Amino acid sequence: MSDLDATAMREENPSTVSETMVIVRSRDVRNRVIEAVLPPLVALLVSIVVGDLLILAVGQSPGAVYRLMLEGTWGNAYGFGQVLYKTTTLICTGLAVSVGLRAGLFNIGAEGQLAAGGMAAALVGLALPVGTTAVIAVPLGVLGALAAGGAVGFVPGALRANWGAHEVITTIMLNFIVLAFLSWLVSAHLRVPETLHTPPIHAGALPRLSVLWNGFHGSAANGSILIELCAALILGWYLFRTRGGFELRAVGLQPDAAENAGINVGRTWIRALTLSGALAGLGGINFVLGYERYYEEGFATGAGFLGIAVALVGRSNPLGVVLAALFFATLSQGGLAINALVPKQMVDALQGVVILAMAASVPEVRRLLAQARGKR
Amino acid sequence: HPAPAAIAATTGGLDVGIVFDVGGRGDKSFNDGAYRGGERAEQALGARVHFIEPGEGSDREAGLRLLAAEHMQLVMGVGFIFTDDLTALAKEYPDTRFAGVDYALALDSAGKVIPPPPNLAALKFREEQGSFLVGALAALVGKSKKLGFVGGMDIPLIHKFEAGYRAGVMYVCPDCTVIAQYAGVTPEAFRNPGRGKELALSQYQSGVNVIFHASGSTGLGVFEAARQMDRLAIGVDADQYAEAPGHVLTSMVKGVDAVVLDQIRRARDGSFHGGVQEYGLAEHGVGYIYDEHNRALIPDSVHARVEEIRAGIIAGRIVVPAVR
Amino acid sequence: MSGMMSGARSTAPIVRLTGIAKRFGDCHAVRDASLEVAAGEIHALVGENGAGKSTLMRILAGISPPDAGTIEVGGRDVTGWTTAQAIDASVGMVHQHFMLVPTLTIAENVILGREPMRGLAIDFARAEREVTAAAEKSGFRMNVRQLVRELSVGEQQRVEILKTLVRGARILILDEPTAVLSPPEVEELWRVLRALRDEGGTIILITHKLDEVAEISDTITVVREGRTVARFPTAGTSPASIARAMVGRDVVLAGDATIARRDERVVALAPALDVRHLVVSGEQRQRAVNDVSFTIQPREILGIAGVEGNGQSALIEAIAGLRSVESGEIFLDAADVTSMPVSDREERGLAHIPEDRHRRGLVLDYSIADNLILGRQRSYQRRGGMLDRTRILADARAAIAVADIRPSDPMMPARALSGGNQQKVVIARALARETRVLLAAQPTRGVDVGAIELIHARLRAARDSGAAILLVSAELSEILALSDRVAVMYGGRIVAIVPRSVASEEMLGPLMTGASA
Amino acid sequence: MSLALAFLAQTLRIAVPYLFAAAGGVLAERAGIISLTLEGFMLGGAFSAMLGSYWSGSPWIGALCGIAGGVALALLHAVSTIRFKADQVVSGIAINLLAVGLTRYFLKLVFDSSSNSLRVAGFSAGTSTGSLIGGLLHNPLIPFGLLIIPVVAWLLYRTPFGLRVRAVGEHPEAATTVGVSVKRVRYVAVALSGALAALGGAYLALDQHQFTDGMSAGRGFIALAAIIFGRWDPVRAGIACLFFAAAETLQIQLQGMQAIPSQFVQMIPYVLTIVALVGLVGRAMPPAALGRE
Ligand SMILES: Nc1ncnc2c1ncn2[C@@H]1O[C@H](COP(=O)(O)OP(=O)(O)OP(=O)(O)O)[C@@H](O)[C@H]1O
Ligand SMILES: Nc1ncnc2c1ncn2[C@@H]1O[C@H](COP(=O)(O)OP(=O)(O)OP(=O)(O)O)[C@@H](O)[C@H]1O
Ligand SMILES: [Mg+2]
Ligand SMILES: [Mg+2]
Repeated sequence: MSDLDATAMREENPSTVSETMVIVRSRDVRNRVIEAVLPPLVALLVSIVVGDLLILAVGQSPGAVYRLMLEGTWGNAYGFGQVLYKTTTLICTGLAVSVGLRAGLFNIGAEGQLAAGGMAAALVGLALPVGTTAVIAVPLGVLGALAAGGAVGFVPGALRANWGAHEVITTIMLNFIVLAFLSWLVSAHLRVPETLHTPPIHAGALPRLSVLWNGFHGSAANGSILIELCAALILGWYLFRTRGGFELRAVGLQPDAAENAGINVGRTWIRALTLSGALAGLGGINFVLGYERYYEEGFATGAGFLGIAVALVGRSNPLGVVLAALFFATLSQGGLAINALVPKQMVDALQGVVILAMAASVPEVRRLLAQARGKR
Repeated sequence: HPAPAAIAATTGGLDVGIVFDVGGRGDKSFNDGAYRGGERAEQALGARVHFIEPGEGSDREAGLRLLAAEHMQLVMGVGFIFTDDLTALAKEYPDTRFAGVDYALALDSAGKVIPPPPNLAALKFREEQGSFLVGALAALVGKSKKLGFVGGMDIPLIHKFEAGYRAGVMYVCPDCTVIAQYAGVTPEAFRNPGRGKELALSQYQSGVNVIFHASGSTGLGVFEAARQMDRLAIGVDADQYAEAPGHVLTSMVKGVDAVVLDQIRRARDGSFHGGVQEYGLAEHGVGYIYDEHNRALIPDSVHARVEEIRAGIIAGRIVVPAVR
Repeated sequence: MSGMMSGARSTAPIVRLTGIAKRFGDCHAVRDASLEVAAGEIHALVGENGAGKSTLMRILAGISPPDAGTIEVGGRDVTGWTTAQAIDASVGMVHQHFMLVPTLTIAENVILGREPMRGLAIDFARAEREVTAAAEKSGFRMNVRQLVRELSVGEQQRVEILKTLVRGARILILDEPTAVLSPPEVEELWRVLRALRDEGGTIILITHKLDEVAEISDTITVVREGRTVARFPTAGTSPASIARAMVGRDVVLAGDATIARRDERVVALAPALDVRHLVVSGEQRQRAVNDVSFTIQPREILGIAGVEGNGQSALIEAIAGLRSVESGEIFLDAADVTSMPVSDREERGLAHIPEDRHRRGLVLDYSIADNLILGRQRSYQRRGGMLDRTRILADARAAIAVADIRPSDPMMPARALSGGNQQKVVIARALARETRVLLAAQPTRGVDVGAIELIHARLRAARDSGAAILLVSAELSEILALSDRVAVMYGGRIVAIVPRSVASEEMLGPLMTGASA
Repeated sequence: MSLALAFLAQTLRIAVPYLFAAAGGVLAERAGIISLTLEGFMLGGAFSAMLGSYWSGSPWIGALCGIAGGVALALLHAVSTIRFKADQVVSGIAINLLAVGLTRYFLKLVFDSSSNSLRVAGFSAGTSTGSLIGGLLHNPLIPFGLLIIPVVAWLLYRTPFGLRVRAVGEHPEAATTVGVSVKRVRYVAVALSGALAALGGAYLALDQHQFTDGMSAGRGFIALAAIIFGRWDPVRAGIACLFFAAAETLQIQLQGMQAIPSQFVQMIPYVLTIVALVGLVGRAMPPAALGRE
């Protein structure tokens, strides 16, 4: 199963296309644009068709449902705020899975890492004196989240590097272990009676976006999205501009060649999964420091798994991940908006359809383009 | 302002919004109870009830907010998980009535209860009282010194059921033991009937004759085990007799439907008021089922004894613990 | 175009390909190829790397359909047939890259696709009986229950041939069958092929070794850039003239002993590489390398001859630091590097041309430029961990020019290069920094004559500028052409080390097969 | 029943869905198709088995419908990965999400419930005495589940189809050159994996007499872990399934004692898995062409 990983991501564009001074023929540019744009369009089309069928099955009009979905997500500031909030967590888990894939590893443990990060942020916040300014509290919380997620990610990395234990299994198992451990922490030490969450943090935290613009009023969107976007930028820079990223990707693409080049493959795996875990952990601040200001059991549910989808649809590219996160967040929020007309369960199915259509159309479009190129 | 995404604009009449807990409609438990309450309000009071099923965490607040912005006469959240969202929204919309089923009371640093906002009714059920009764009933009927309990997620709310049940068993049978097991530590634990069945089978095989479950859909596996082993199980929240006729000794029912209907009526009559409202045995908020279906399973003497205990609890002669 | 072809034979050809074309995306692998093979002959197909030989034969064997042209076998138009149909018509192919499933047994590999049945299950007893019988008939001795991955390359090739014979092949296509064989194994192969021909079988042979062409074939067809450009009887041609027809110019052939050799000097320098009593465990066998000792001086090439699978790979990997050593020591310029990581060895001037360029040599999805710095990325690091892209590209352009890598676009992914050009990238990288010791494993495997010439020149240049080179090659001619001393490895041991002046094919051949010196 | 027998019986019951899914997954993985999809196949199988039983009133027809549901999802996966060459991991994730979404959607549509279906006809109808044999024959899918491993091992190692599966997953080009259709072998292998994993799901639904949202509860992933654990050999994978089931049983039995916090007891199977993976199994070599075209 080592190929869960290695094949999961083939680098499409050899590093840093932007810096090439190669004279790129306009035909290539056009093809590259087609290759980037067509699959999502096909996926959208297919999911609309499937969506129509599901909507018609409950006797509603697809047009009305889609309009409602758009209105409830991008059509108003509050809905959009909710989309942004959901995007934020998905960016993190998506980036986390991406880093793993780039190193040829499949991190299925983002959910546990996310939860651990959230818990750490909460613990840091609770440990700080009441009223600590956000300027101090937030960076400390961020560090805590990174460290906790990284620690959870480190374990499968070390297990893989030193004992060859396959990360797909160990990350799945660690999910259960970490969630159980966090549940014990909450129930044995931090619980607020009759709830599933820790006491609220009274140190400074991240402001909601409604501080910036009133229109977001009441939505959960908060300042952590800026931190996550920075994380995406830094990750892109790291992967494609630095020596560390160069080595990490080499290990992911061809571990034997990397080893031959003097790169310590095991250490790179550990580094990649630790980084992956840290990124997932960072996602915890969205809920804990930005939204509810406490750790609540179950806040991470599903975000790890959807993060895999985000990474895959985003082609493990930080920019792609951000866009994919936005898309999946829109679907998720859209489900709530259309609930009155169609069971929201429809969007669960549509998520699968989108990914499937996307996965199938990417190679197909590439094949058709190659065919067309040959005809000329 | 939040958008009027899903709810048609309303003019006049009685509009009520209800947001479900994760299990959603069809959980054969308290979400269904709330739904029934809403339906009865539609029939009896002519109310228009809007239901929302949220997805993940932030959807809960979003759902409540959607309803509050629509100027519903009453906005309800079903489940303790809504506590903080309701508190925040009630402060933000002081003119809207809110109600929280299973609302969890927060304590201040001195350990005193922080009262909910005045426009928020905190509806609490004394599950431990009902659990106490079914515990006593189980011990009296069980013909075994071992009694079983299957919980869903291992959390304080479910511990309350366990504590009452355990105390009830011990009250009538001091040398009995209670085997208490939980299906898991994640929300999945409320919908893993396969696990529930195995837990119950192993309890039955170790000599338990009656199992009380408080585990959502997981409990459906407990009923399957009771059928298979020809033993008894006790339902929770709603009358679950139909899940395994002949094998459901009784159910510890929470009157969610009655309470929901009651709150909607108060909203219409103008008698709605915020604050903590507890529904125990005395208020008929909790209870146990004794009807034509299970009468054959419960000897008259036992029924009389349980009724006696019930009177004792209502009168305050018996104090039921709410924690393990 | 048929004007190019020499007059037809008197007998009707058993295979006739006419106007075949095949395109892969942008690449016209075969443009307009025609081929006539007479029944009962050994027909050699020669041409540069990427000329389209393999593609043409794959089309004949029904593995991929042609875009244009017709295929006739035995006078029947079979254009567009499938592999199964080709097999049924007695056309069998032994591929350049073996088409064997390593985790299956010999018998399973041979019967795959046409399994003898008993009830719903495979009749394994019958299968093993039949395969053993067929092997004996061809003079192969093998245990048909052995897993293919445990076989040496020569044995694997026998299984490949057996596969086609068991299927009743009368027309046998062999794609570079001798690339991995020792001289005795090659002789063995020729024996089998001649026997087959004498029974009326027809053989089409692809090879880059022109002396072989001269030795074994009856007729030669030359392929260049997807076209069949010449066809002539073997009798009366020389390797040099064939090479000219292939490349379109004169080439210096490696096998020619005419190469100016440097003087045999008595060197008394300290050894650059000193290996002492090295023991390395292998995957299957307990000791892949068993008590091996040797030294190499600066400005010296030590060639290791030997049939593949006798521990050469493990030896090279152990010295490179890719495989852990059980006992013994490795000194690089008098420093003990036995347990040093790869990167530290590289720091000390060790360079490695790995035998498997796809797996170890290149990151196929990286650009040529990135592949050229792989392993030296540290020296392109600026402050803050950034890689200096400008310098990387500039250096890549220079290296591409020196090594004659085509195409010359440094941003081209390595995957899109032909095997020969990929190898040039690997070698350019290995020689890019000052090299004290160069480990060169099969540096010209599957590479055409033009590229071989260039690669050999670079190795000699490296030697002359002071490097110590450990050369492992399955090509005895290559060993003899390059080495200053020759060692023979057999069964994990070095069974002989002799100066080049006394080494010859006749002398080394028996040693390689285990005959004691 | 003695304690040991009870333990054994419970282990076997818990193992049944794992065994079905792992048996199917081994076939697909040996043919080169990654079986991240087992979870989705199980869930889909559970739902369609319930639906079939609901409409027909017969658990046997339910089981057949379960197989049909699993095969339908499997064919979708096969078409996307084999015909359209979609990345197998991406497609697998999509199939899982699709299974979750479709079962939820149709649960809502048919039963107007977000959680449970109605009670349907299932296998464990009557009451059982609780003897080991009685308990295991109680549900006919249990003996099937215990037999499926030898059957798949026979299929894989003794039949032409199995030989071709092994060849295709290891070296597809080699299979092609001897006229074996890689695509056809993979289609069949994936369809079989769908059918078998779906039977595992059907076992869950028909044993419970109803469908519950998300009732596969991660069992497909455990089955995949068992496959890797068993190094892609059906018998070893079957043993791994039993091992996981035994760890889960241990967890259930230990929990009654309340000596340690239940969270730590719940961790036992997962910790054991990691420990065993580190200590016993070592480096696992997957089929060489796994995940590749
Ligand atoms: N992904 C790809 N994109 C473009 N071209 C490719 C790709 N993959 C393979 N090729 C083509 O395939 C060839 C590489 O195949 P191969 O290694 O068999 O070359 P070859 O001509 O046989 O050379 P050699 O004998 O040296 O190996 C290149 O010439 C290249 O044009
Ligand atoms: N599957 C493929 N995809 C893309 N291009 C291919 C493929 N197979 C072959 N080619 C291209 O066709 C050309 C001819 O390849 P082929 O393997 O037939 O050459 P060859 O004459 O056998 O070379 P060599 O002597 O190196 O084996 C190659 O240069 C390569 O670019
Ligand atoms: Mg070739
Ligand atoms: Mg070649």
